Amino acid sequence: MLESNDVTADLIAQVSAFLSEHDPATTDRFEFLRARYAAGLAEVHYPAGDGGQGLPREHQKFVNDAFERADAPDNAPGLNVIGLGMAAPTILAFGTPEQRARFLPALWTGEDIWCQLFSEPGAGSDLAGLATRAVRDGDEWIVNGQKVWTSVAHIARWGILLARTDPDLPKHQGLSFFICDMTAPGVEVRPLRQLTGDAEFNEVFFTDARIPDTDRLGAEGSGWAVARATLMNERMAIGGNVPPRESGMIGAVARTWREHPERHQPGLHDRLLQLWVEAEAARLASSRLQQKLAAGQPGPEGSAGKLVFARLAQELSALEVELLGDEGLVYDQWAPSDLHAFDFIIRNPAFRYLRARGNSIEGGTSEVLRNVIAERVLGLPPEERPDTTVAWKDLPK
Amino acid sequence: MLESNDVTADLIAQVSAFLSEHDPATTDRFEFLRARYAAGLAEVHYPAGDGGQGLPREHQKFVNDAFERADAPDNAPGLNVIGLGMAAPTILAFGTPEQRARFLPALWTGEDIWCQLFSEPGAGSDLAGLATRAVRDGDEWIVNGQKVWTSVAHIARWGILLARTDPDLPKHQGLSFFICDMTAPGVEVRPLRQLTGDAEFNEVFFTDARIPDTDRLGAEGSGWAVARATLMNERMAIGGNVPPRESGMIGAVARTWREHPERHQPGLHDRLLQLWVEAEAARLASSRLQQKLAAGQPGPEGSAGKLVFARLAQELSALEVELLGDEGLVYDQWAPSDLHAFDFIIRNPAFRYLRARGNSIEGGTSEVLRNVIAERVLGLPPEERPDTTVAWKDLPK
Amino acid sequence: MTADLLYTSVEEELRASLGALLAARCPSTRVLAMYDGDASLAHELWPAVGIDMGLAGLLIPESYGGAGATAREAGVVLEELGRSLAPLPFLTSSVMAVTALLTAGYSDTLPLIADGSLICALAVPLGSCASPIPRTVTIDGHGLVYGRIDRVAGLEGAGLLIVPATGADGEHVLTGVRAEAAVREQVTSLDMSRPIAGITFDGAPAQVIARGAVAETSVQEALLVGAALLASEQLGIAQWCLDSAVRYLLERRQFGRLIGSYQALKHRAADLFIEVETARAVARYAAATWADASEDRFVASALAQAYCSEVAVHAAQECIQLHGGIGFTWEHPAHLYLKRAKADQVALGTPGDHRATLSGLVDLTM
Amino acid sequence: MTADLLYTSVEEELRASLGALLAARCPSTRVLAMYDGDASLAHELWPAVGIDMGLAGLLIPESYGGAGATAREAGVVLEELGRSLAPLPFLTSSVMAVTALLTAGYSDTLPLIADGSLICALAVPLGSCASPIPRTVTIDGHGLVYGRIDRVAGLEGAGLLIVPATGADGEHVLTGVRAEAAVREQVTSLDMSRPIAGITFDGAPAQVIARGAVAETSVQEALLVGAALLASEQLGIAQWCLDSAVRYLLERRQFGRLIGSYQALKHRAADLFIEVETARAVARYAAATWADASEDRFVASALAQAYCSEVAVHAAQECIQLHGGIGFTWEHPAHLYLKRAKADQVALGTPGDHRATLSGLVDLTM
Repeated sequence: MLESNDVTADLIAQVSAFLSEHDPATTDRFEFLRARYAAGLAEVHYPAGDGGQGLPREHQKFVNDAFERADAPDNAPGLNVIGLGMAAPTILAFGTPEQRARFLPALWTGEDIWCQLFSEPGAGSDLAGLATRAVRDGDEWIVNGQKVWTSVAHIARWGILLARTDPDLPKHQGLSFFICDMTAPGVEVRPLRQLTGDAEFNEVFFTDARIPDTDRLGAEGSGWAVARATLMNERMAIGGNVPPRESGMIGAVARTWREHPERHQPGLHDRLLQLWVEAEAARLASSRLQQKLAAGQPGPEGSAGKLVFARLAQELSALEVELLGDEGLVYDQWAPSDLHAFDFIIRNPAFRYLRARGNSIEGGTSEVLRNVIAERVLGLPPEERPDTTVAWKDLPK
Repeated sequence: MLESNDVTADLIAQVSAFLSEHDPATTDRFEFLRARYAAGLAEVHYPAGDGGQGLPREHQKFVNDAFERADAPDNAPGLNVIGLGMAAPTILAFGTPEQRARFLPALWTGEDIWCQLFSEPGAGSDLAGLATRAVRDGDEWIVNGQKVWTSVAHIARWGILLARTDPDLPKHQGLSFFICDMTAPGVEVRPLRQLTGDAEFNEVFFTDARIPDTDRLGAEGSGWAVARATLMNERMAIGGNVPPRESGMIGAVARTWREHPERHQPGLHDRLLQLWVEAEAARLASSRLQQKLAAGQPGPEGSAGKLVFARLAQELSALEVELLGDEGLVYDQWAPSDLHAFDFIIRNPAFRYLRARGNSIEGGTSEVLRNVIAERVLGLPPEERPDTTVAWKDLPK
Repeated sequence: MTADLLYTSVEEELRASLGALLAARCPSTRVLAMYDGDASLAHELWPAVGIDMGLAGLLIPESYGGAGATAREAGVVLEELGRSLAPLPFLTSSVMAVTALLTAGYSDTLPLIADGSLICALAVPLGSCASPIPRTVTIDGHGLVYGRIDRVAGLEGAGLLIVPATGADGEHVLTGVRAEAAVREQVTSLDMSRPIAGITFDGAPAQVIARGAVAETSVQEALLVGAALLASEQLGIAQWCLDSAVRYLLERRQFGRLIGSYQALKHRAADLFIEVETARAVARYAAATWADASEDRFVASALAQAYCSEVAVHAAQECIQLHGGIGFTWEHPAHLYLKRAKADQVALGTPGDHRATLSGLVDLTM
Repeated sequence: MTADLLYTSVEEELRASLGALLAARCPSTRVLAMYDGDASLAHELWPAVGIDMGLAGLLIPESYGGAGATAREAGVVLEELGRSLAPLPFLTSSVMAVTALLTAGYSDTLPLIADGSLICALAVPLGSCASPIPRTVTIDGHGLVYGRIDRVAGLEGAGLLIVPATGADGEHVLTGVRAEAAVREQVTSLDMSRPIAGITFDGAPAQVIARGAVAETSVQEALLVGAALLASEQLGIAQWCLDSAVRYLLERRQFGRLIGSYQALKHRAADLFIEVETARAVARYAAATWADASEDRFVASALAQAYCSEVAVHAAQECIQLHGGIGFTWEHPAHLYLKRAKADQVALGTPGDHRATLSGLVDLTM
């Protein structure tokens, strides 16, 4: 503990020294952030020379706090969730020193937004079945295919791309992982409208798009291993802090209940209380999971949290509309809005009801998550998989 | 229609003639019933010479009504459900003339009670996996093994038995169907106590029990086809008449609700109403199914009715105990009682709660019934079956 | 209970011809366009369905130029309208408004409805239950009405609004107001395939259709028969969702298998099938009780809404979930059914409203 | 919210030693025998658990000879008692009666409870909630009590009954009555592993433990801490049911496959796992709030019963269903857990009672 305190003290001292040289009030935002990266104060658990100092992750919060106290600009992590949460850890784990130096600084500062090019119309839960082809042509790869459910693709500078490089191998073995320049010719981004009317996501079409082989991440054919690591980071990122009681959907519905005494009915009341109980129980369960992680007892139970979150969001938002009767049918706008999914609280109950349908689909369907729990936690037998040993090209599509 | 009326009129005339020769007031009960069988007035759809006249089944009710008007004894069909509902149709369909003549009269009159020897501890849903062996020894078969969930075995004179006659064939092909003398040496019946404390069912143990080959029903190795026909009759028999509104479990709970205003709570009220709605909806669905059957549009949807019945019985009985609070925990007796499952209404809520747990297991688990609906009604792919082509003896047990 | 819960051959023929027409002329892309402001489908479709097929006057006695059919046939029509989400004023005009007028004994407009030259709308909020009768409008001594009614359905193309109002002495007065005399304010709603709007009357001239108990009963009957038959629309929605989901389960492969081979999905499809078949019995029963003027029709209406509302919503939700990502897109029609199903759940009373009604009718009170 | 929801190493050790003892000395066959009238298990087990392990006085301060532990450790004990269905007076005497006496500041009997020479029982119906305090017994001016209390748990072996009574002026009086002074009438109950009985007092001499607000609070605290910790018992039940079901899924074959390979069953097991882990967080939180005398303990108690009651019942029901026929037999222990879980669901208030309590505490009123 003493040693850890020393490390923290030293980091805070480094921040002070940095701030005395870079006045946040007068320095350009990105210039400030680039300097912070160069000083190894971006993320202390990044390696030395790559924005960090190779320290345990828990020290980072002291660094962030120190910068925040000085009113320094942050890297707006909410705008580059995929870059920071998924691309960066993958590049750190699998990238060459050149790749780390080339991509990480502008990623971390937020100058470059990143997106993820994994899912396809034919490969959702079964990601490894994807069909986007990358064919080698000298020092380059020529990519053809279609990706879907790509958020921020329209503003992204780079994407992490999983593509099939050898269709003659079984599905998991013929994949490679690339960093894709979203501004390259042959990469076309089209907004994908969803049932809310919004277009939070995009489709991305590849037509003879070229990627230099130097932008491959990991060995040829090792794409599945790299992608699994990426997705593991996604699952970790979904964890995070436990919000206070009556946060999120239960908070919205409880507020509606309190504001509409004229719509109270005994049956709705009991159902609301049941859901309140379940929401609070789920919150305590997340809290316990965070404590387990903090105590170094990780587990795949994070899937459970997402499953429960989705079910509760759906039941609560459904209840809210029913509670309001025909008033609950009012919708703000069908034309795509600029708001994001996480702004759902400021939109209306009918929007929340629709948006929540996606919670049990996006980021792993509830069905797949139940399989994960049954197999990895409870040790029940895996599903029959007729697809793992056959050459990808010979699988029925 | 006119013709049908003629048939009915003729049958009623036959009954009158029969009654004038056999005064129900002075004739011995079984003598009367044997005579009725001999006169072809037992079941008009049985063949001539075997208690019937080969007429459509719908005429039977007029015969029964005519006998009832005359205060004639009936064959107490409630006491020989398996005999009349399952054994008799199977014997009629697969039995030799000798077997029909030998077994059917005393079966129909109720002198002989019959039981069914199908399920085994290791073969429940997967009935065809059964292990009871019948080995040929000259004109006889020597039977060893154990059956379970056999109701009325302790009072039965005969049983219909499914046993494995060739373990070298795949499971469905090595079975034969026998009529088993329950009084024969080597047949031992032991009551099987269930979680209610009662012993509605029995285990039956076979130790070198001998069955003459003349008591085999259908060809050697055709046991599965015969058993399927038997079970089809069971499913038909489960259908039957549609009871009035608020029959069965919903009636019991509604009465408890009305009798205990001091225990009313708004949440319980809404749940009761929800279940009332579901019970009444299910009743209408059964009614519609009966109308379809009557209109000659049969289907496998009978499984649906049993599924819903089980779920509602379980939810309603659970609600009743909760509604009564600790008063609902009172139990009448744990020692086995003489009452039957269908007397559940005169027992207490805690008994109903326990007994209803069996509704989703006995006569086809709810899980198997869902598979049946998914595969046979909706045409979804069958479950993977690694067991259908391998010799039974080589299957993992 | 002797109601016939099957479909007669006449009903099957009606279903077949209407179904074929809607399959050809009401593609889901046209329904989808209503969400982006293109309401042309309704105007094109009604002449074919309402006039050419004669469904506008289905429930109007032959003496007034109608088809003289019963709630049973109307139920079959609504099943098909639900299955296709056709945005037509059948429920609002041909069922509910006609029932109000027939009950009120006000026959003047019936021939106009029957021949398709007039569409009527009962001016009540979409979520109205039969009890209490919704009244937010007053009629003064000069026969002028004042007030506002929120979220009314069936106003597109309607010429005459049938407006429950309160007379000076608190009396129920059922009035008829020309649509032009009301100010209409369109509402952006979850279900754009059945648009709703607020209407305001500021001294609009009204005919009196009925007064007192007759006025009250007329509105009640309209709302109750609406509730009974809305169940058939919900059945049609649920049936589409089941069919669509099963089709997808037999088409989509993941992990080398048809997803319909996964037992958890099979079981959910089986449960949905049971719900849909049960809803069919319930909806048929509700229609039959109104066709027969059975004493049980009040129970049957409440039962129908309490049960079929939930089935339609559940079916639509399952349809989207079983489709996975594609079910979440704007392009796939599943969401159109979800939106209608959710709107129908609160239309003419929520399931909770109907359970509360039942509790009184079947002696299961708090 | 900073409560520690994990188990400390001391708690894990307590669990391990108690679990090992119960695994050896409390086989399910002995619990089963209680249904056929053999209650010897309770008498044999309590000396080992209550006295040798010192759990009788777990919550009693060291100054009175107890272990001076908190609700956290008591929760761990109850998890193990739930997992084994051990028929011991720990909840009734060592938790609830001790809490009532400690709150009342009545310390005379505490050393006797701590050394195992006295078992106490709070004489209230099993289904009692903290509000209103159940009182059906009166105490007269001579210190004699009269009246009847139905369905009281924890009477086996109890020497002293702690009886909430009404004084002549309506005042709350908490009294102590020797068990011999009451007439006990055993009840055949769904859960014979926690027997219940009616008790009648016909002028039984009583000591006064507390009067007025102190008497009232003492009973309330006993019922509330009981509700909080009963959740740990329910967690233990649910955990056993999950473990047992998963074991069977990995053992039983039908149609040539382990039944645990059927996806519908896998998904149900996964859902049950989530419920059990959630119940663990809820039960741990409830125990922690009482250990810390947190302001949130009233919410935590109601939450614990509203949630964990249902999980235990659901787990027991699923355990039986996933076992198929064998789960329906007398021989298999699953039904013993179902019976306890169902009895625990109504014990110390039904989930509905606790939701009603919550509605006031969290400002979600009708």
